[in-house]
Amino acid sequence: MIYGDKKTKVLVQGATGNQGAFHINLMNEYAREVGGFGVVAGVTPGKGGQEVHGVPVYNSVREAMAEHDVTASVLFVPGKVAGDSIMEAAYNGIELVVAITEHIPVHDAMKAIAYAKLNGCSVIGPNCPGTLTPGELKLGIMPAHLSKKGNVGVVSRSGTLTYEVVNELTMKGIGQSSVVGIGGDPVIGQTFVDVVNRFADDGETKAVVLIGEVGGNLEEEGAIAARDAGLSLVTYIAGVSAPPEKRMGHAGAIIAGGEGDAKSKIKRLEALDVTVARKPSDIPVLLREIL
Amino acid sequence: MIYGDKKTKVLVQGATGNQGAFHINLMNEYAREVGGFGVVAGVTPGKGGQEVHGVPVYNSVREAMAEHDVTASVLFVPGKVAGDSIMEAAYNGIELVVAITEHIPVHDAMKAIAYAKLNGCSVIGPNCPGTLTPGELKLGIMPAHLSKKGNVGVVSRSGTLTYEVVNELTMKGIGQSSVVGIGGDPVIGQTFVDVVNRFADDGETKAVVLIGEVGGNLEEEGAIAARDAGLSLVTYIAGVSAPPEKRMGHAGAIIAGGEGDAKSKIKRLEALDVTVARKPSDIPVLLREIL
Amino acid sequence: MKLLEYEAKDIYRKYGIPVGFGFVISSPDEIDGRIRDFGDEVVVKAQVDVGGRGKAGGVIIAKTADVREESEKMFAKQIKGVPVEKILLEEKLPIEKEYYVSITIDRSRRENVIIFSSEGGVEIEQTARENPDAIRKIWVSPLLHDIPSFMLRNLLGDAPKELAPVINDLYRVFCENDGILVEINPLVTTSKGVFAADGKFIVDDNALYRLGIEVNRDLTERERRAESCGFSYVELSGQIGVIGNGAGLTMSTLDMIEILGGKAANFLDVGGGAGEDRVCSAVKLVAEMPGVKVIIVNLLGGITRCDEVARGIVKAGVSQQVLVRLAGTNEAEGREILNKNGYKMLPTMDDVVSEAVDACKEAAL
Amino acid sequence: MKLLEYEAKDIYRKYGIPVGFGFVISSPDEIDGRIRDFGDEVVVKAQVDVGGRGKAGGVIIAKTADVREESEKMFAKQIKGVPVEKILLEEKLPIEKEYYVSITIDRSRRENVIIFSSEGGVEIEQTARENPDAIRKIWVSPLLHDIPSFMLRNLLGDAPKELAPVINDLYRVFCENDGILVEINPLVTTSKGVFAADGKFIVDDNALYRLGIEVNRDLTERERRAESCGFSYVELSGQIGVIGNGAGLTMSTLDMIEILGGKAANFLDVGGGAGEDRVCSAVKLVAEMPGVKVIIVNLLGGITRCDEVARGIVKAGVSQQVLVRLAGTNEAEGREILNKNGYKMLPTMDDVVSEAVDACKEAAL
Repeated sequence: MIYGDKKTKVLVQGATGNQGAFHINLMNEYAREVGGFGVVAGVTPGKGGQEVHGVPVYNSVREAMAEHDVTASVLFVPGKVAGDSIMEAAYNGIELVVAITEHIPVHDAMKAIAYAKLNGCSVIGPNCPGTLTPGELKLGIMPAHLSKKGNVGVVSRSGTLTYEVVNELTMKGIGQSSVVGIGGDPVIGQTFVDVVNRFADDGETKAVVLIGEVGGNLEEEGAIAARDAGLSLVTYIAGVSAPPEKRMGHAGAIIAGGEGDAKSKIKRLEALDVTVARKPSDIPVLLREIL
Repeated sequence: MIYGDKKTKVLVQGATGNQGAFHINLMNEYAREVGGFGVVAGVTPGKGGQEVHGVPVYNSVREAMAEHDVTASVLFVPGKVAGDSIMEAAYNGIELVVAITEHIPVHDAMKAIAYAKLNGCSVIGPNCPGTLTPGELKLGIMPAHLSKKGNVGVVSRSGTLTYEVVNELTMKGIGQSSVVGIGGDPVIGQTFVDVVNRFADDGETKAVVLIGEVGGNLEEEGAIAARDAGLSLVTYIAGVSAPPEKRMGHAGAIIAGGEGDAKSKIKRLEALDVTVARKPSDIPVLLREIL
Repeated sequence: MKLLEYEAKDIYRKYGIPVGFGFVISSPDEIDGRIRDFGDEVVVKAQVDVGGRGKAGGVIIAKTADVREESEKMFAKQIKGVPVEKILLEEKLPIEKEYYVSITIDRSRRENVIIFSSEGGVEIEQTARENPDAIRKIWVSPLLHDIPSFMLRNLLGDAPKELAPVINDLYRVFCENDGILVEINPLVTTSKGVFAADGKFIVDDNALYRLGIEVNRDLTERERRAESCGFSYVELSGQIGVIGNGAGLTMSTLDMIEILGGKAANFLDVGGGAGEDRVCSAVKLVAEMPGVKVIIVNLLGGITRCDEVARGIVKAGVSQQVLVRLAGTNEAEGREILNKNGYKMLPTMDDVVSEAVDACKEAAL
Repeated sequence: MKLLEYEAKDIYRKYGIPVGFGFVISSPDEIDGRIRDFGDEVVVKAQVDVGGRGKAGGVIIAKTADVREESEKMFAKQIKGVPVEKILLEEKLPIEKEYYVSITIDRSRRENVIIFSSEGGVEIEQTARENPDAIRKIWVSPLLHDIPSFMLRNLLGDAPKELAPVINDLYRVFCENDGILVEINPLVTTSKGVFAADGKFIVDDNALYRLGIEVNRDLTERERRAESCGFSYVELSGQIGVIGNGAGLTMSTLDMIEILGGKAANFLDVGGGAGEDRVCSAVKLVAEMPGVKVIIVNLLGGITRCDEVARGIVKAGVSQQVLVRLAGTNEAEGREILNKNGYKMLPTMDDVVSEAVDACKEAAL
């Protein structure tokens, strides 16, 4: 249990869109598999009264909360309204918002994350795949079949690269305590530090795989937090070949003002005595060495 | 220890004014008496480099924090700049601000308290006498000589009425764990609930005296918190004779829109099985009965 | 301090809230040549701070041709005892539906609270009793400069979306002008758009300086004088004058008077550090009030110097009996000064109040 | 997207930031009859998005009488290879002192950060190296609509107080117009007051719709086409075309190419749920780039259907070799379709990259 467990009741905001409906189904398939509650309600303004894969849809979070005791929400709304939706969840007392949405204006994200904090609500993302605790809970879009229960925590700014690593780990027999995609945007809610601290507290995690990329300096902060918490750590940084000032897919993956390039990140991590993998397939090998 | 102890290092904002200087001296007299640090620095913009009763004055909280490891600040600045001063303390990582200042515009107070919360800073007041933990720490303007160490927590929206009650308690041999004046303004930082919860956690407090007045409904919330925390409680509500829509001294002591009058407050408290004293001098008697 | 309707609307207008065409006059002469744009009918509204103004005859609809005559009549009226000094003349709006919106501060949540009702034109208390489902509330953090969209959706429910920007503008009026209460009742939809058909605005007395308001009109002359001395002062109707330091202690003194069967004449909190001159002014101010038979001075605190207080009381030299309860520095000296000058100092609050109540009862016999 | 100086200043002006008298021209003819208010001298500034514009000849001071001639010369220039399409003509300010101010987002603190230096007119990086004490920073919560006074005091230090309102206005420009970076360098004090003598503004690509910007000028034609397909696309200069799903996976593929001694031609993230048509477009787009010898398609994920992806690759039918790594639903079917059409599907990322690098090396022999 890191961001929730079987007993977590989940809301989906943006429930009636293609993506929302598709992933409500997948999340609930997983919930049935592990015997959890999964998604119990959806919200789309103006679509109240509908059902999506058997899940009732409401016009507002307030209406949904009046009927269901949800504590986490997963967001599939368009970028233009995502900031408002995060705030709506936080206002209504939801403790965790997983914002899958990409292309949120960064000022909207910044405001919504600050407002959420003021209301005691944590935000994962935006522009993230969400989180998966094998055997317990899937919040978001991670392909659950790649994962296997175990004691390695995986935290990453990326989506598919995470699946790649999780796949490698599972194939090599290394299970995961939880997998968290914190998102590829420049401003995100839960950072490496927050997730590492949750790993330190979850009673399951023995080692952490931290998958970073160019831009910002959150990886170093996360590595220090892992060291302080006494967790073993293997890191990987994508983008050693990335040119400066070009946005590499993720809005946050940009080497700006001479800061945040992968090589100097790796140098700083190594200066902290942190193991850095050269390529994803090296991660299981390095992990075996330190475990 | 509730909001601090002997080891708490204190900053005074508005150090060079009459009130600030006068109370720096009194706080430090008390600190010397109990062997504490007391006020170690003061701030008044433009007066950096001066000294007040031997305490160095700085131009900004940032400058003071660079030299001193303070965790609490007491505010004596004028109402017009008090909101800004609270924010300055919070921005610089101070954990507790005691805002003695009265006549703060309520929107300033509301914003500053929210901003402080966002920055992990608690605010006592504004328009309050501060807090006193006998034998440990005085933050604010309470007359320390009336008080005596013991295990009754006193929390009040009032200043002198608190001294009256503390005086009665001490004279009857009932000591206090801490005395907290939360302030007479309509919007205040720490509420009865917050203080009661601190009493519940301080390991010293056996019973609580809660002194309320007309306006708002914070007393009821505080009484419920005390009940939930298993603390014995005696309350007193000032203003049974207060006419509606008139501000009785405190900006917050106003019966508005038919709400917040003392008689219905008392009725609601009694409905919660809470002991309500008719007059201040009854409090020690009632306290003896339940202790 | 309460603003009058036309003052509130002047602020609304600045924030882009439509208030309809109109102007305020202080005499019927000011109408001359300005009635062109009204159409057939004009709303004539007395600018008085009185609840239920409409029912009391303070609002009438006049034919435009008769507006001067009707204004003259209105100026001659008193609305619930208040003389009409200003009149607001306004176009009559083609109202389709009336709504209610107000913003105030929720003390417990420490946030702005916006109250909306689909039943405008009646008092919100009445709607709360009769049709509570028509009322919706949202709470807006003081750190938000605009109302988030989801809140406006929750607030409006099925009401027209075009009300949303007006409510957001009103939120800015409230936050940026130190509002304590702002209310539009009714907020109306018309074929010409949304309008604020009435306007109420109470501003924070602690922020009048920011709003360019020099005199708090809500205060009586004596209250204003008390304020300029730094006292908190409220006039009541009894015979026992009360001077205390600290709002709570003073309130508590008043309560004990009531409990013991007396009636307080006033509430006067002299504030912190009461010296000779302040005490003297306070005693004189209270003694001036008609009907005051006896005065209680109840001061307590670390900073208060009892000798100074005693000298202030003696200096005031008022004709009424002054009963004193003092605790603080130099208590003994204070007692001596008072005793020497024929004043009585009592040891506790209970004592001083009960003696004052008794003295009044005796006087009444 | 970067705005040009005159566009940035248009926004500054709306927020009350003084920018001096001036106007922008697209041809020297537009000067006629408009030079009255300039005084003796005019600043002629090429509107090009180029660092070090001044040193490259993009800014000159002309006698007002010569402004037409100097503008003609400027239009004929290329500044660091960029043709001059617009010129800003501005009054020459009587500068007393130059300051620097910029606002950007601190990713780690998730707050706006304001950087001020008492040494304006030089690049902030240079000041940071040579006189770091001249630089001050403050962090402003995104929930604050104005910069608190204490922050402005901390930021300015001994600099003139009159800079404070301009910095607050700039903060509003930044927050209300989706700024990523806003910079005034130099911000100048003059005998006529404070002025923004230059203006830089980068806006959030995700918010262009709110700013009324339809086309992101920062993109090349091919990048724009990729964007309209929903791809994230960056052009590089190697021979191995790369298509991946997810930014991290695609970046990682590029890195492995470099590690193994190859060079990537591009970065292309097709995004989630890549179907037949999207994959086809992506392959075609990459194949179009000059110099691409081999293309890697590296797709992984739960939603991706391998048969659809395979069909997309086959449909594109490009001349270059396409090496595929696929994992997801219907993997076997995908492999069959690819094999049948002469494409190679490899089991891991390491395999597909190493084969592509080898293929390029062979081709180079």
